Amino acid sequence: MTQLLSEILTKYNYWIYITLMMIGLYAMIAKNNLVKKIVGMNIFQTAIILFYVSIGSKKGGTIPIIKHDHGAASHVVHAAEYINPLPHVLMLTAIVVSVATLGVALALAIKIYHRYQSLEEDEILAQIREK
Amino acid sequence: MKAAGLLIVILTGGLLIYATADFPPWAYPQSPASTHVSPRYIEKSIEETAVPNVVTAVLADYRGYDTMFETTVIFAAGVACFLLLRIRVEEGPEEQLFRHSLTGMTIRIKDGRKAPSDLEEFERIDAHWVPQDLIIKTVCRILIPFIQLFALYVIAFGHHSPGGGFQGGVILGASVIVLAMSHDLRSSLQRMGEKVNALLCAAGVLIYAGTGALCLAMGENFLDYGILAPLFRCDPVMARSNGIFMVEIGVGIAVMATMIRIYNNVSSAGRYDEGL
Amino acid sequence: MIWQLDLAILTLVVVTAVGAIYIKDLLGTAILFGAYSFLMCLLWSIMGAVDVAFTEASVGAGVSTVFFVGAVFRTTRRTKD
Amino acid sequence: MSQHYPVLLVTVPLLSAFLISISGWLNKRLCFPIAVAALASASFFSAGLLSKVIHKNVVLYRLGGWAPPWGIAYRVDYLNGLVLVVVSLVALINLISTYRSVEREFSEKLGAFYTLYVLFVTGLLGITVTGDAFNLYVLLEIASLTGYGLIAMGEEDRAPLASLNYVYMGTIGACFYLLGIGYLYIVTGSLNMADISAILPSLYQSRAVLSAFIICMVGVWLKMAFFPLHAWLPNAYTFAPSAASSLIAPLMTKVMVYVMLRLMLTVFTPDFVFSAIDINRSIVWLAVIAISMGAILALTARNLKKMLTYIIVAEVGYMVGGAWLGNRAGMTGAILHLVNDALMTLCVFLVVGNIVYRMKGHSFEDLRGLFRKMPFTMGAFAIGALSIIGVPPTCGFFSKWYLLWGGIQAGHYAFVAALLFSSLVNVVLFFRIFEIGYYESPTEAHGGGHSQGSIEEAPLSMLVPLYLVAVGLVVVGLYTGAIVNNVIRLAVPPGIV
Repeated sequence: MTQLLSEILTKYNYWIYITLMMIGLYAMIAKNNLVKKIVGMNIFQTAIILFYVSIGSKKGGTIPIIKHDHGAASHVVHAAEYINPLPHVLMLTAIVVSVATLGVALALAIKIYHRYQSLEEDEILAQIREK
Repeated sequence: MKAAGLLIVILTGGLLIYATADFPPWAYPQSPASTHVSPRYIEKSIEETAVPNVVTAVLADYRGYDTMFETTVIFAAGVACFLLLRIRVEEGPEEQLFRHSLTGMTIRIKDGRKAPSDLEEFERIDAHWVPQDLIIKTVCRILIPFIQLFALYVIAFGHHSPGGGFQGGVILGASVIVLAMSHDLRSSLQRMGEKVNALLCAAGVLIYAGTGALCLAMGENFLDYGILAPLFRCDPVMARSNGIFMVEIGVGIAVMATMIRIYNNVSSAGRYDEGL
Repeated sequence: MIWQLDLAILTLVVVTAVGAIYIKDLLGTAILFGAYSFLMCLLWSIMGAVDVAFTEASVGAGVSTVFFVGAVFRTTRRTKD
Repeated sequence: MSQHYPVLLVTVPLLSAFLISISGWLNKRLCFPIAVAALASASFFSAGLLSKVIHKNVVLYRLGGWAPPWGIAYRVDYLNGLVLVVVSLVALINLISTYRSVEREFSEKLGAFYTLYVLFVTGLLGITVTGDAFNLYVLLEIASLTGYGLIAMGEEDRAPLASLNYVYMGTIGACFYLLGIGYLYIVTGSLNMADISAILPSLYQSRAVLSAFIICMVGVWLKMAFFPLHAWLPNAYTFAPSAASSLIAPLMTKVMVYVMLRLMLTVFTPDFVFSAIDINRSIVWLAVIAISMGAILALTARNLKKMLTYIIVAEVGYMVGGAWLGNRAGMTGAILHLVNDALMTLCVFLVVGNIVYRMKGHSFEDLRGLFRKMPFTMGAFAIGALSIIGVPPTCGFFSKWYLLWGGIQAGHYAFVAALLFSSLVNVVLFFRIFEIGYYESPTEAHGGGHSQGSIEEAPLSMLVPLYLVAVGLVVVGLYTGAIVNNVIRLAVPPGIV
């Protein structure tokens, strides 16, 4: 029991990211409204970003900006003192990708709305079937 | 659909939870992620690139190639939004509203008839125009220069503090979007027209890829800024730092222009006449 | 790291995410999504990812929300679920 | 100069895309020539790379001059050298062939269309050439995002919704891939494919690695439309504009098959995929279902383009099944089929493009009497159809032969039966089309005032590239032995027997 509890406590960030990801995935599959699905998609993507940021964190590390004095480049830097910067870099890219996808998805939603006057998937499909 | 969705979610969640058991504990300093590749970035970034903000150094130098494509993704999104939404309206929208600024009366012109462009007291307003926005307008007008100044600071100071081309570019774009929201889309389009905007989009990414190609032309690998040292008149390490700065400027321009472009297209549904 | 603060933010993140999915008004969804992004940004700055947090603050909580609001204005606020 | 080929291959089209975007605003007539020049040079570089790989060995390139696990590296070997040539050639031929239909459909937004076109090809080339797992994700997003935009410009009524569904599914797929890479990163600490595969053997028992593998595979399958995850593909490809569908249909799924092969062969290595975990037989069963369902769904289609999209779903099943058989013949068949299927799909989709250009539609009613009206186009269609059915000496026969042989060697007779069943269904499908096109006379509504029997062939600029592809199908078929011996045999790792 205590082992399970410690397992949960030491990895709670991972549990939260799984929860958020499942919320987003559920919204994308089960929701009927196109914009709601887009929101779900964004939650899904942010959850993955949270996961990556969690990989990067390091106990006893500070933010990855090296303390330096002007001119003294010989100052020795220990990797253990700073948080792992690589996941941060990857996630900057992922955030950019997510906003780009968001822009295109919203543009498509607007285009669909102008054609069918609705954002509900079932109503649109019914209109398509009528023809 | 809901039941199927729930089932998929539970299955996926189960798989992810199953895998989590074999992860190293959270924030464990000896985990492979913290000991294999990343220490070099932290220990060597000042020595090799003269950039104290390791994230910037990795973003624009060690993994600069990723960032070039990241900027390209944004550029592609801007082009895709334009391709999808932009409609050229010759006859104008169905209905145009004009407000007489002295009396506050509103006239309505339908079916693309000729608008009173010669009358100076009339100003064009949006369909859902709200009269009481003097405070918002004034505050935004005062704020915009400071927002832009901050954005430039973020771009320029990305080497030493959080920030960089991407964040600065978004803030710079946001300043124009704020103008479009507080006044209207037409006044922001007067400041930055569609064509200028589109050219800036391409120019930004072109600066990035061009810097890489310049390194190639000077005989080194793509994006190897060290070779640019003679151009900047400094040693190769400082040249890397300067190369990163050049690239960040390109990212800033591209991101700014694309954010504005997506906003313009989305908020006016491609008509470029009435915004939010 | 103050664990009470951490816990509060984590709870709020989940609450806003669920709220954004379930509220029956798309404008509300957009605003709640903005709140979600902002809380995410706080979470990341707690975890030391300052650059990511900065980006999320400007992109997720800023520009994305504006895009959502713009799209909702150009379409409709009505939603069935 | 030649040591820079790997990066020039990607960056020349990339830079050209920006130039096209600029010239779209300044001088529209320049867009097409720049695009042709960009893709022609990409074809040149990819051919150069392949010959370099054959004559020397694996080509490595360090971007930014940083050594691999720290920087990003490009790595060209036999497998992706071959795929690069196919991708760049298919894109170039399609670009030239669809010039007129693009001019007609996108006269206003020519610059934007060609920008996205070239960026899409850049994305695919980048996916293929890269040796870095995360770089692959970024380029995957470029290819997908431009693909969404291109597809949505098709039929006004249906294309945007089809494209939005593709956005949802595609994003889930890409995110799953990203998540899988994250799992690999958390246990290995590296993003470079070669480096990951060097670290992995000690971790084969880890649950995280197994999950990473499954998640990556599901993500890639979503992107390549492997059967239960194929829902986005038929509508997206059917309603896309013809210039875009004949670009995306041959390439996107094939490149994703390549990504799957790359993950199986290089990142996770055959030791893990076929020995450490015991799932390959069940995956082949999934492929059996995919092939059968693709064939059955194709039978229900009442529209030429939709029928072809379901055939793509079945063909994806061929390649996944062949790759997971776990023996040399199956893997060879999968790689060979990847090449052949790209050419066959290009051929039939170019035909559809020609038909749409003349007849303004692609339902079965539009095909009546088409053999008289467009004899040359339909002649090429016949070659493509025979190749998809698998009639010698077209190339489709040879790859199917390898796949069948692999199935027999592995003792997986259901896979063999599914292949034969799907070939049989293809015979039915295509002979139905031939029947409609040859015996039924066109209705007046579609004849549109022209006298019956007169030839209304597509313009020469569309026919010549089409015949290039059609002849290519036979030539590739005849040179199968050379391709297999010189390239594919060496692309399959020696661990697979």
